[in-house]
Amino acid sequence: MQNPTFHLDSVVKSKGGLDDFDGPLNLILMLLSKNKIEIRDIQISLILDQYLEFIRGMQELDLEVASEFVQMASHLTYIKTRMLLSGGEDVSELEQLMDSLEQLKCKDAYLKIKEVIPQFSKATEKGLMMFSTPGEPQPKYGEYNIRHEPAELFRALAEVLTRGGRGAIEEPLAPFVPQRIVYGVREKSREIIDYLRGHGEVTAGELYGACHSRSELVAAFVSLLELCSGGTVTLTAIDGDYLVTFTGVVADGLFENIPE
Amino acid sequence: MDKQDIKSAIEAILFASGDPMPAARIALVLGVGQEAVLECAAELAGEYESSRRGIRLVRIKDSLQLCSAPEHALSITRALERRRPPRLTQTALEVLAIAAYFQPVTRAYIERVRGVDSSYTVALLTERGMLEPCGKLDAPGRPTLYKTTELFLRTMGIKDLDELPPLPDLEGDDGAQKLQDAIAALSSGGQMCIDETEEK
Amino acid sequence: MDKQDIKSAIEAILFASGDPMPAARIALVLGVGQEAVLECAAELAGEYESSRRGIRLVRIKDSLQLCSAPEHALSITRALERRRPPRLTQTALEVLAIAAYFQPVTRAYIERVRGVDSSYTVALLTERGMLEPCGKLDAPGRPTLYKTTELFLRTMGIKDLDELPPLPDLEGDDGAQKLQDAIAALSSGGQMCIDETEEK
Repeated sequence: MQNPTFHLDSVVKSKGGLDDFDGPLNLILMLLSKNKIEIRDIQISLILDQYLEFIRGMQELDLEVASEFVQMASHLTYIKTRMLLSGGEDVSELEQLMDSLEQLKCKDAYLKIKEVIPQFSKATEKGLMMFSTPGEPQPKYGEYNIRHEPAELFRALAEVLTRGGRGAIEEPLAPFVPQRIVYGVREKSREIIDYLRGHGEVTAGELYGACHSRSELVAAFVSLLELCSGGTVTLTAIDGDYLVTFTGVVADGLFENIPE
Repeated sequence: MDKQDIKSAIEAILFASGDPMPAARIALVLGVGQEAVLECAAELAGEYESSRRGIRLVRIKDSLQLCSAPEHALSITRALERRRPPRLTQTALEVLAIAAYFQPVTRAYIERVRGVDSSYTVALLTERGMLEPCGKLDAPGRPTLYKTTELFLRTMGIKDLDELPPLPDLEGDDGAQKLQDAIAALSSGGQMCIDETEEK
Repeated sequence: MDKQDIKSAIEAILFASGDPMPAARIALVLGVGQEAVLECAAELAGEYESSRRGIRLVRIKDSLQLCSAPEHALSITRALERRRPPRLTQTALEVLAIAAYFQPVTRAYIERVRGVDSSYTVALLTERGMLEPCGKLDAPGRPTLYKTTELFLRTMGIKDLDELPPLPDLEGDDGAQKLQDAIAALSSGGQMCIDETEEK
């Protein structure tokens, strides 16, 4: 009794027949394993009272039965004491016991789960046959509901004007009517040739810099390529730019061959 | 397969699909004629309407599609609304200002005035219901024309475009200065709030 | 708003949403009480069944969702050229059941109960939307905790976890009482065996 030994292995192994017990300790382990009581919740005082009572009345009892109870009570007291005193260190035996209990609980849970699987199977069979609808596409945002002042529109326009945007400054919103804005390559090619007739040469950088919009820029670039391939201009690399020189040759049907 | 079965199946298939589904395909799957499918679909569509159901069955050429009843559009929007739209950015205000004063405008026109690509912002403002297409410009490429919407007017606290303060003459080099003066004048006129503008 | 209006709006909103929608949200949008929404939804669900419609209305917790009627599953998969949703394997059902009854659970717990590696199945069920991560266990390694989803409830045909079939109690009586009895039996010097204690 002074040095109780807890035969963990035999306890765990002996769980083969759940409906029979080798002794009170087994019963308690079984109950613990059934998740019915937690080892931490066992009221040691209750067991201890009865334990002491047993010790007192030992002579009158069937010693074999009494000793089983004494063993059980002392083990529980031992376990509980270790738990209360250990503070976490060196509780390997206890951990082992808890682990075994945990395993028993898991095994028991698994048996129960297995029992309901047929019901799950049947229920989900129908559920899997039900489809949802993708739903109707909805705008990502709700309606805009922030108030703005008209002055904010003016500020925005002032920002456009003062930003130094070439299109805004050099051509200050003059044509306030929609106009043909998409630049054609033929049109741009004519412009370039007209300019070169007057000036003889220009750098590609200057040509691009004079463009006011993205589409004009694209038109200028494509025009240069077309004019170059048609032999109307030559390109010479200078200082990271290209010098565009007019050759004076404007082939017949040049413009017709340029795609719009 | 009786009529009710076919109707029920059509409903289920269109429901799960969401997208339009050719009647011929439904007919094939159900093992009935396409005419039978179209006839049942028409009956179903009638039932939806007459029983004031929340869904409608529409026929687009020989395809069928379920959609929600238009009278519930507002409830649907509210129920599914996820986020409040973020405040208009500087870029968005620039595009809106140009559109508001010079409409109808093409995207290219906006870009020309702003000097930078504005396609994303135009698309975004269209999606948010601030701009709307209003025809095509009779020019090569037939670019789309845009104008501001009712929502834009509400956002500005006005009922009509006429109520926007007149834009100063921006011709010449002092355009920006004139705008600044106009802004100062607007600001000195007190806080702009819904009540004040509505009194005008 | 009369009942028919509410039903019609519920149908429209649920159709447009596709996903489950909290009844409270519908109630808010329609300006009626949540109870009225749930009541109308229940009536609507009954009408779908009794009129042999192609759609069903299911309640999952306090959310509502429209689904296709199960009897049309084959037609739908054919029409949409979708694969038939694979039946849940024995393994998948076990993992789901463990998660359902003991959630939130870690993968390690599932494996411990089942006694075999279950990482693939957990990942698969997560991908299929039957399980979802719901935080981390405050333990070394901070393993992910999983719980079952609304889709799981819908698939099981129940609206809440407490409608799951009860887990059998393999012993069938109160363990704490049994312990008391055992001690009492010991005190009176009786034999310890389960038959005896149960007779008491």
